Amino acid sequence: MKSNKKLLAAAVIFLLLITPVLVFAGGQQEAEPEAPMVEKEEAPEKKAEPFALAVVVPGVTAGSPLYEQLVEGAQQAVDKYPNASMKVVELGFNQAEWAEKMTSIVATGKYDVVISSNPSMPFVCMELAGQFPDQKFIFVDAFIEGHPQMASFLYNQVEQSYMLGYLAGLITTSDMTGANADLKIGIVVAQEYPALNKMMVPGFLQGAQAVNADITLDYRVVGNWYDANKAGELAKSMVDAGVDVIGVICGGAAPGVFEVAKERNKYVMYWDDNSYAKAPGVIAGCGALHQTKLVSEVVEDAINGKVKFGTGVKLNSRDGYIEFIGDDPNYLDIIPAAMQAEHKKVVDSIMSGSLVLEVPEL
Amino acid sequence: MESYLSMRNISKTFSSTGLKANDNVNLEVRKGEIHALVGENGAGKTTLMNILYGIEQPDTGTIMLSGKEIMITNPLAANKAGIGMVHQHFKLVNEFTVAQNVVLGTEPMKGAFFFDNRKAEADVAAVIEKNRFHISPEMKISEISVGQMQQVEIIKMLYRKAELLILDEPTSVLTEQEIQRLFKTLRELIKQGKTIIIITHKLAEVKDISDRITVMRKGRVISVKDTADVDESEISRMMVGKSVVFDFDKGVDGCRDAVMSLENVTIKKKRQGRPILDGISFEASTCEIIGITGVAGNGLTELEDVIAGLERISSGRVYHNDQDITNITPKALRDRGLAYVPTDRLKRGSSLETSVKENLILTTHHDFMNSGGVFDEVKINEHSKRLISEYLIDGHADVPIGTLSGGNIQKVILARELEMVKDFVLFSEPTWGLDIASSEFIYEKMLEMRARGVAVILISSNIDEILALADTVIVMYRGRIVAKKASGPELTREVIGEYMLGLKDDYSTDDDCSSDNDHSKNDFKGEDN
Amino acid sequence: MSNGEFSIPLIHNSISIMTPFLLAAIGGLMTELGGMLNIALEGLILIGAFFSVIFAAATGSLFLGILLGILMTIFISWIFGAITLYLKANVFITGLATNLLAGGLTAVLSFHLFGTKGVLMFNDLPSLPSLNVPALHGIPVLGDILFGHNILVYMSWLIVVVAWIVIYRTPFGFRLRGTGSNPNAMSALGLKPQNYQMIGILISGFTCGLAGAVLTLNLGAYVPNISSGRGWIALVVIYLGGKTPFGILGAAFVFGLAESLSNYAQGFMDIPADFILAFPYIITVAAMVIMSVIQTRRED
Amino acid sequence: MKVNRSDWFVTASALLITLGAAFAVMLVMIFIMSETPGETIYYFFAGPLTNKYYLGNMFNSAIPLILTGLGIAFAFRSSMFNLGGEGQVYAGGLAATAVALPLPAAGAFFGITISLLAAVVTGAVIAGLSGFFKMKWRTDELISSFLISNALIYIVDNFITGPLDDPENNLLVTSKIAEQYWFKKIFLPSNLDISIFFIAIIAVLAFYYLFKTHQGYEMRMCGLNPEFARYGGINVGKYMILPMLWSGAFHGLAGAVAVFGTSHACYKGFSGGMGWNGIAVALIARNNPIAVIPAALFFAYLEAGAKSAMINADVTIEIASIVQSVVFFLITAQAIYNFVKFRRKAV
Repeated sequence: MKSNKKLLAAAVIFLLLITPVLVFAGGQQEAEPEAPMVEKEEAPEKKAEPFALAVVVPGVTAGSPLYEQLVEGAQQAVDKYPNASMKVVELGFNQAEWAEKMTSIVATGKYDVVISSNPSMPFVCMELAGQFPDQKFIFVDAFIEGHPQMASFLYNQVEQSYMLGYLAGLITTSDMTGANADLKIGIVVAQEYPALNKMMVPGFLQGAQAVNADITLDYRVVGNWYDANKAGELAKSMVDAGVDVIGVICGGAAPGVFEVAKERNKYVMYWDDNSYAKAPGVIAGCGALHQTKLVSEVVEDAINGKVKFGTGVKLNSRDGYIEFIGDDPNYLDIIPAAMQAEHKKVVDSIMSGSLVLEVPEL
Repeated sequence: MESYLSMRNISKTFSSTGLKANDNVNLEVRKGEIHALVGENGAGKTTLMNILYGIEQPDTGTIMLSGKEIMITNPLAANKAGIGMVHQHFKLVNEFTVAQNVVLGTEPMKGAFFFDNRKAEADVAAVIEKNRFHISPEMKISEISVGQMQQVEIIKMLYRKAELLILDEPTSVLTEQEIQRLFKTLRELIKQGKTIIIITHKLAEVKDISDRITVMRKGRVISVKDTADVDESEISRMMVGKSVVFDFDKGVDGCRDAVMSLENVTIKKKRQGRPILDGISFEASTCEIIGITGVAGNGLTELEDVIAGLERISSGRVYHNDQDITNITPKALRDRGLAYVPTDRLKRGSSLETSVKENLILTTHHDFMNSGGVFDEVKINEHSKRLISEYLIDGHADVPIGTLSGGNIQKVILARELEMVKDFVLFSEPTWGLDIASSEFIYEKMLEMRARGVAVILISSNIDEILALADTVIVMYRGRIVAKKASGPELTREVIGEYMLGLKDDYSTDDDCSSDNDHSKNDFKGEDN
Repeated sequence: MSNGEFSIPLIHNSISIMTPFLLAAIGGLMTELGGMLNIALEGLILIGAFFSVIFAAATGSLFLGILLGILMTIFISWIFGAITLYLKANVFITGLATNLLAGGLTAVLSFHLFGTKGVLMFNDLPSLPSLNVPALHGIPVLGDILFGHNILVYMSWLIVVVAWIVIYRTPFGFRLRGTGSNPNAMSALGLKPQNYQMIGILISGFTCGLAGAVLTLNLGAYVPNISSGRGWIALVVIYLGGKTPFGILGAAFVFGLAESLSNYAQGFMDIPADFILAFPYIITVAAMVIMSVIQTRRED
Repeated sequence: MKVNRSDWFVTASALLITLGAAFAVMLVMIFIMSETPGETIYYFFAGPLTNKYYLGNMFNSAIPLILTGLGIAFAFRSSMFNLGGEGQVYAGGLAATAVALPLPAAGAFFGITISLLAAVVTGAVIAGLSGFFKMKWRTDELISSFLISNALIYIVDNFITGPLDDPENNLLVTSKIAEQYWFKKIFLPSNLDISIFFIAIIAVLAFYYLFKTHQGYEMRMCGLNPEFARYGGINVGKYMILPMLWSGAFHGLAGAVAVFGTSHACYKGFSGGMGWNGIAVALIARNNPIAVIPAALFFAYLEAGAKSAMINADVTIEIASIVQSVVFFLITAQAIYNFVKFRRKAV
């Protein structure tokens, strides 16, 4: 019992100590509301208005091509303007903390514009935008229309997935060395999320079935973004089940699939980034989103005050931000010329707008 | 005569408690003698021996062995110098065999890497043979009796070629017969040229076995004598300052109503041929102390657990005041008023990290609630204060009970249990390892209970205790009652001893008897050769 | 579709899945026998995974990579052991601390050495050699199951055997068990229980380093958090295996089989993937409860 | 009393040594990693206290930690190990959300009460199951609670992204609960809500329950020495289940409070770390319910400092885990206490 009294006393003293801090902090805040800590170093030699950009990565940059490009694109734009500066903040994988962390960033009041990339970000920031009516947001890979503080740009992921799916369909029906008689393709995903379920997986299957309507999709979930060995084991079981082309949308876990595909002489389809070099001879098709370009342009517009907030733009492949990488030597090596030509036809029809693939309601 | 071992000016103060355990102690031991180190609990005997064995380091003082000063920094160094110690509490690994326990730390090797179990068993068998122990090296510790465990501890030291053997309270857990066996072994060892120091506070044993005596009190040496020159009461006077003899009145006649009765209580376990308890029947009645004794491993522990409601029985009945209480929960039994002082006072009888105060309310904590359902601290404090003074407990109510001495822990248990006595109380090995003064205190309380009309059950392997206190004596052997006798002059320790060893049996057919006696791994086989 | 033809690859794959569990569990067993619950396995695996692959990439040699990775893991386990044993800290908390340290240290180092906290790909790394004995491969079923794994798989089996020998046939194992069972018996003989516990912890560093190496050298890549809870499962495996090396081998196989089964099940079972992902844990807890039911029954 | 005060001193000094060591490691790391070490240190240590928003959020993030810490303290006090905190928090959050969602128009009091009740019961049943297995068949509760929790995480995931998913947004989250259920914010603009007062009261009540009631006494006795408890007539089996029920209840409540107070919807994986950190909080607090409050605040402070440093300066969040690891390594080190004690004696 003694020790508890002791600890009770400790607790009380701790709370007493913390109270003045609390009161003090509150008082200070009231005295100068919303007083941010001004960046002292930014002060000298400024001709133009200083522009501060927060690049918010909802997750972890490394390992995610889109986030890497987000940071890179923003950096390219900011580098062009000496009055512009940027800060990258990662929100981590716990979505429940995103709103709070986002608020912390906005609450500093340091940033003219916050840019982020994820279909969910408009929703995360909605409430926050109300609290900070002067804060401007730009979202790429997301869609929101009509909010005066927000501008958004959505990729037509159905198109990219369709291109990859069509190639997968061609491969599985071909007599390439790794292809088998089963009309089965596969996809390994890290976790399920709306853009995946509504655009990417259906687009992939649709593309494949455009080659042969009997093709089926073997769809498997790793459960997280990092267990590469588990992804590899899943890939093994898929190959055993007759799959010869595997799409991977599983972030850090992808190397597991590459390794198995290499061992078993199967093919991998990769989204969002030219990644043939990550597993030469294994990645047979790569889509790419030109997020670097998009972000760089948008940020430049933002610095020059030219972004139209309140709009939502849907970007199709003919806008030049979505592409199938069909000129990589790895691709040219793996895929027979005839098949390349056949695939190119479909890609071209999408690029030209003759094959229209609608973005569903997200 | 030249000293073999001499410890000079040894002082030791424990930093944690500030207690001066040894104060300028000198000890001289001659080669080939059995030297008894006697004194009450807390006199500093064990500390002195721990220093000799390298478990503790003295603050000052020197140790000379065969005329050379030696530094003993740890038990390994002690072993190397030829000193071995058998602790009061055995330090054995239950999962290991006898041989494995003996060789632990100095294992015989097969090649450079492998432990040679066969050689270990052979080597240990040789030691056993040479010293005429009766134990099998391949048996597991969990399968052998307490007496045998002690043999293992001794074998351990002999295997390490100990020339000087320290035995700390070796007889406290042994039966009369086992003690005699032990003494025989010790004399045998002396014949082989070994030297023995034996720590004890049982005066009869001191007289019986030792050549010389060093008496310690409160960390100092009081006296060194040849055993032949002193008698028991003199030693006792030196130890405690007064002479102690146990001689109690027996119970009053009449007033014998059965309080608790057992009928044919039997415990059978799967995969064990023989029942652990086999048809136990007796009654504990008011105004009576019923003493139950036996060699460890013959069912005393299980019987204790059954009476306390901690072990379920396979068949038979238990009644309390004519109500069937067979296999009721310990809680229900407590609610009926069972008071119980257990054998294992450290593990079962107390919660060492808990304060004395909280230990004192274990069985009665429901009575210390105020109207709001919260503990009434004032009431609890008064309660513990009263018991501490009433039971002469040397310790503060708020300190963890584990910081108290063994005797005081037992008094706390006694205070708690006797506070709630209604009509029966169970004592199991109540004075195990306690000094004379504490034991006497407990005996007085026990007699007080009997005088109050309480039925007292005393389970004890200490025959002296049984003879001094019990009105009826029950002897257990291999899970069965082999004798039930009223106390009287004809009931001597020798008689009880014969029953304890299964040499006599009042309750069995001849068949049973013969099958009992040819048990191959019997500890006492070939006892008298 | 779910019939005979799957069973061979299914079992083959459960063997590769079980290897990291098995290795970590054997190391954990050594601390467990010394009387300590080793929560740190998870972090140690991560350390082993990170360092073995970056050392392998730096030296260009798988062998050196494994060796240095293991040394690094042993070093971290030494910190864990030293603080626990010599500063007498709570082993559970220091275990958690080791896991935190592993996560932090690998991320910080990765960022400093490679400029990223993300996936590190080392495409030039040779893959782990696998063992193929054509003559024995011909044995029906068994040959298909037992051969064609990478050498670390066979090494893990060897380690099980060695662990058995060490535990039951050497003085060290003998004293280690003594320590876990009754440290007082050890100190009474002048043997320091901490020393044996420390060696147990260092051995767990060794095997966890190897377990980590299996995870990354398999892929030629490091992914943050690649241990993915395997250290915790290893802990379960120790208990499930009754704290004996061969018991652990069996338990690890059961878990590997459950995991493998769930991987295959995703292909043909029409229930949400989440439920299938939960499957190995449900199977294991069910196995555990059933085992304890049987044991209680037997004891009564 | 004299003895007491010196113990006090020893505890405080040992704590200071530990924190000092962590601080030193922190400084070294910042000097290695940061290009603007001064700024980083300022934001790490002062950051959480200089701004109302950070300060409030720091207190807010301590709320679930206090609850999980209490849950673990209850279990540990009874020598039961609950390693399933993560899953229990998660399932509790889900249960509360699942009850609140179909009741968009109920009164705030009624809705909140039954939602929290659902969370508490869910958590309690999950943890209680491990206690039950232990009592009935001696199944190791440490392992079983961990495994059950791991399985549950996937199952809860499925509910969040499946049946309860909000089709309106692109997050892995359920729909928002009705606005009248949201706990009142008391320290705007931060997320700190009114529940912190209730949680503090709960901690005090927990203390009273554990140390002043007979059930608490029996629970502690079972934890300290089960044989002693059984001997004393305490139903030990009951205290294998009861503390687990409490433990699970606290965890479930933690999940519900996190949802109703902060996120207002059940996010996939929102409980990440709450269970584990609860163990650390409880052990730092030496399983004392009241000490759990400062321990949780300390923990929240470390996290908030790291967040603040990450957002305002140039270090990565992992620096926090390294500093935390140093604190964990040393916080229970007996040798440090003995060292201080010894030095004190020598003086």
